Amino acid sequence: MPALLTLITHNWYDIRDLSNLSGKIEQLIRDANGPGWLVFVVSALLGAAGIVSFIGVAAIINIWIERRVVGRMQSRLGPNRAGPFGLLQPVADAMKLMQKEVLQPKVADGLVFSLAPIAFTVPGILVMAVLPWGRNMALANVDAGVIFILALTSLGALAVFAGGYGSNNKYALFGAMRVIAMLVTYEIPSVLALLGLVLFSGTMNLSGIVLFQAKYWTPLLLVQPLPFIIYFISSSAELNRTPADLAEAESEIAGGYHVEYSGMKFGLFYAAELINAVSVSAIIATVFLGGWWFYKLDEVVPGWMIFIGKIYAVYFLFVWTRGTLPRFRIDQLLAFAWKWMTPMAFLNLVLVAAEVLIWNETGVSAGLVLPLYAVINTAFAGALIVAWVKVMGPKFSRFPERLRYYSQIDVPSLPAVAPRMDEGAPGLTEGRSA
Amino acid sequence: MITDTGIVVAFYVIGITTVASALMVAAVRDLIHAVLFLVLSFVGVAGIYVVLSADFVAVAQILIYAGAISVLLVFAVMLTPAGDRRNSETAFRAPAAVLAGLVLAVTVFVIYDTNWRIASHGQFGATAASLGRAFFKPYIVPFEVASVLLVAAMVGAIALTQEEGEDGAA
Amino acid sequence: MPLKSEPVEVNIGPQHPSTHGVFRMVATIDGERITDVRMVVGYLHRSMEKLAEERTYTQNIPFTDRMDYLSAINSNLGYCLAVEKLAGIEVPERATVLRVIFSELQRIASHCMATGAFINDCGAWQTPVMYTFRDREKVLDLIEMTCGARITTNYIRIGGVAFDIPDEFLPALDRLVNDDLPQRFDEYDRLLVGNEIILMRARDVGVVTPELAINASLSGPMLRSAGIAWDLRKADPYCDYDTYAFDIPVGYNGDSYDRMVIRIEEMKQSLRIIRQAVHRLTGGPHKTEVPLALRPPEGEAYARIESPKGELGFYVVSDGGPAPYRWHVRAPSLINLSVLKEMTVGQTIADAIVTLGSIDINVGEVDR
Amino acid sequence: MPHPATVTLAGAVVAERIRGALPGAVREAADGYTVLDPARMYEAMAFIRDDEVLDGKYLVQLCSVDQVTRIDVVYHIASLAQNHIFEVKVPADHEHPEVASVAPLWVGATLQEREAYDLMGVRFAGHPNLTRLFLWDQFPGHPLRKDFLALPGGQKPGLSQFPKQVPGQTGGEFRPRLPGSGE
Repeated sequence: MPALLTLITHNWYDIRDLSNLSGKIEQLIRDANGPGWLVFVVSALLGAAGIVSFIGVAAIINIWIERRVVGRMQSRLGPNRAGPFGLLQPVADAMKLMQKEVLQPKVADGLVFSLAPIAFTVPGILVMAVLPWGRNMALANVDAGVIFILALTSLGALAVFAGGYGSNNKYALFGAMRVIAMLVTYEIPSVLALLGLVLFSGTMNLSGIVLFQAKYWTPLLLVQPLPFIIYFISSSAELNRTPADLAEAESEIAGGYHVEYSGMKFGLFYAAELINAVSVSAIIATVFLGGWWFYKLDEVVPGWMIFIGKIYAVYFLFVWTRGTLPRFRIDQLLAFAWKWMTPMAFLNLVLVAAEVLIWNETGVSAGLVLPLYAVINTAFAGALIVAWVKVMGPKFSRFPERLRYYSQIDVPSLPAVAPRMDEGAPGLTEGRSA
Repeated sequence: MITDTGIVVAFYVIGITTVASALMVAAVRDLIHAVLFLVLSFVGVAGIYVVLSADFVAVAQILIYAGAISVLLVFAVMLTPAGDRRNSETAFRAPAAVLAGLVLAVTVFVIYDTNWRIASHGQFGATAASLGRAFFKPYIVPFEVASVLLVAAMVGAIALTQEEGEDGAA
Repeated sequence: MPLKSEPVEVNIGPQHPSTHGVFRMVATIDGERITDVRMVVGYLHRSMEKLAEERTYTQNIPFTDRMDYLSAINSNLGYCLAVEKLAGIEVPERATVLRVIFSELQRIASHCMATGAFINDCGAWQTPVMYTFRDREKVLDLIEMTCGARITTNYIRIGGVAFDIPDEFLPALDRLVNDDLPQRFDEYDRLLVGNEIILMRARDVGVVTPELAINASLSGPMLRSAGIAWDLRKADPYCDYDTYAFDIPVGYNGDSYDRMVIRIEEMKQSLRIIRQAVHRLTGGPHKTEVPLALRPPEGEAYARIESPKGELGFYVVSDGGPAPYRWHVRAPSLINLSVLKEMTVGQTIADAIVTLGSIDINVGEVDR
Repeated sequence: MPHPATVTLAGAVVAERIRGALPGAVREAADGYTVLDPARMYEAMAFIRDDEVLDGKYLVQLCSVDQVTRIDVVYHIASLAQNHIFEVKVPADHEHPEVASVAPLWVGATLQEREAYDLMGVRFAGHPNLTRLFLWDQFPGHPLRKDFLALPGGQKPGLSQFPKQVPGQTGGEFRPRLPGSGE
């Protein structure tokens, strides 16, 4: 039986590694001595087709997953009418959005208004190109992979701002300015968190990171828990998901930057949010949970299936926080980033650098070092969080003193306050406009 | 010369879009449009880096210019009063164009005049590692001076915008 | 160099997801901070007080359902008490106990709605609203079982209650009150009261000082959150509330968080009252016979009750005719809004929405 | 400890207390309420609020009643500390009702006075922002007044089957008052 397991065949029908398939096709083109650039273009197109199809299906499935899971959290069923278990509900939503009329306010800035949703979707999809789906199944094996991801997530901020500014509406402008402030603030902690990992695994190439985790048999999440927490929170802020969905806070600014959008433009914005969520959970799955590798399993089960499983495991975390947590206020959110996340990320970077230095200088075997580092880092993360809550956390107690109970009425005799009469009675300055 | 047709085609396509969007930055009426065209030109420059197989520099360009500096420009535009957010008509349009033409002529002449040393056929190698070693081996001093300068600039910015009487924890 | 920024006027409402009805708040803001608030009401004004002058005393009862449509039975009770005080009508013992049971049930339903909507304004993506509405549905089922309607019940009549309770009411009430709702309210304690983010969002937001609370004649949870133990069921007992043992929860610093916690505690106290009331249900008629065209003697009467929103008072003037000469309602939601500016100026837009949610206004009652 | 149940002070008690401080302020003291002289009404209200015995710090409610010959502005004032409540009336002219505003004394009065102005037309001198609360500014007339949409003989349209006093009176049709003629 083990012989079968390690049977890595490179013939084209072995779907455990789709690169065999594309390799075969390239071979066919070379045999028919096609031009060099044609091979390059064909393999790129094949990879792109694979990714875009996954993105398309994932965007639809995610809508369904989110609505069902949050529904279950709210003790209700979630969509179950359209199709079996409500599976066709997202399709119905998409079709409904498609045939809705796309309104554009007259005062809106046409060019910017229509460009924004497109510009917001592109980074989400591009990020997937760099991620390794299998042992040699990465569409673009870019060496500066991690920085490539960070650069693209920062582009999203501008697209959302363009959408908000373009629709020339007070609420949208609110949402746009909040998005800009939030994304710029949360980019620093996420860069530093990923930098810690890059330092530890030595390469910025994502396939390299996955191979590092495969070589040492440990997902980096266990070795470095603090960057996981930091990256998860800052990416949920960059994705505008609760608890940081300030950009389209329904209860406050009624939809934020996509308040003026309707029809398929709004549909694209909504799908782009889901695509970004998928790509961010894919990044977390690759970097922290070890992409397509899962101990011995990836020889039997195709690597990219494990990878998709991990993507949806992380995606469940996002849905979970969205279903349960209320929203931060903008200044609390930014203060949290500057006062806690960024310093923690710097401290973590210093610690990781020291660990890597020790590991390289002494040359101790990984079997001893990695569990040791895992324990140190977890203790370090716990200590930092507890210290911050004690020192910097909000000053009121977690459970404020319980209410007082009176069996009889008891009203202290208080002086009558003189209402502010200078600018008119409080509450009502001018008369009702016509 | 790089004969691989794909790269040459890519270079010209990206080059033309970059130059076109740079021109549009000056020509377009609305400031926000100008900022967006500027971002397009930043991304175009990053594309040219990719064509030259300098992958780390390309990605750094997107991260720094298209990601951060454009946001800086957006804040600047937002803080200008809404009144003068349009590239208003100025009397200097004609002389400015002439000056730009002259500068263009000089640069084009210089490009054609010097004979560039053709580097070996660059392969899509790992430039990040070599860049890192360069920063910390031969160019360590300018790197440290740059970092000191940046810190000074940041502290200056905070001090400048500090409202009088507003304590740190505003 | 101070940055010059011109103030922007933002309309919150009348179409806004969290203004609890057609209520418009025009806020002048500088950045995120609110510098001035102007309130615009009247979108739901149906001039009930004019209509009431043209209908007999019994025909006016359905108006009270549609004023505070979230606690219809309490409004009915207030009006009927005023008329009974004016006409000197005695209410049988069984009717009084039924009135207490149903007004407390309606209080739980109204507070469920208020708590859920408040947390929803804090940004929790509809999850707590679903929990509180699930419990509110259970209470409304009980009300529907007796009154025939869930919201516009029209249950309490002058001189007693409209219908006697069906046989399956008491076992259902016993199941609801003793083993279903208590766990739900403990669940609220764990889910909402200790929630970190709600603490940060609602603590010290929309603060009312005790002096201002009394001067602005606030009432209900607004008054009790400012630290003043004043509950009409204890202060001015009607339907012999003084014979029931229950407590008044009182807050400390009058902010939105205290108001939310007070509402949850009040729901628990209502359960206590209902348990005691069920044991007092005696036989006998459920209402006295009142002529359809009741003509109370000349004079006026002001009766007030503790509705979930605050002190709901009815001032009825009679000139001996079949219709009230003047019919005025003291709407707690409208009067609680008189401190809206004190509570919101200086804080951000997000806080204004949270404050408005914590006041728990009902626009049907504000506009009448 | 305040009284277990709210005590309704008799009109005489309140009147006697006010006369002690301001002799001319009280016009009449009925059993359920006290009528104040509209001219000296403001200092009487200020006295009521700041007096220790009356301790009227809590304005329960304020409304206006159209008594055909005059318009009464009715105040229910209470003291939470001593748990008692009493009623004070201020008569005003029917055609042009004008009463001093108590908004400077109680913040709670601002909205209720605006409502009284909006629906009954009572002008409150000294109110910081006396504008209509519910209706839009161009609304002709004040709906709660008895002469609004009135019919001959004061018969109200809705109650034709219950005649008020005059048995022979039959119900009439609506005659809404044209804008501009009512004010």
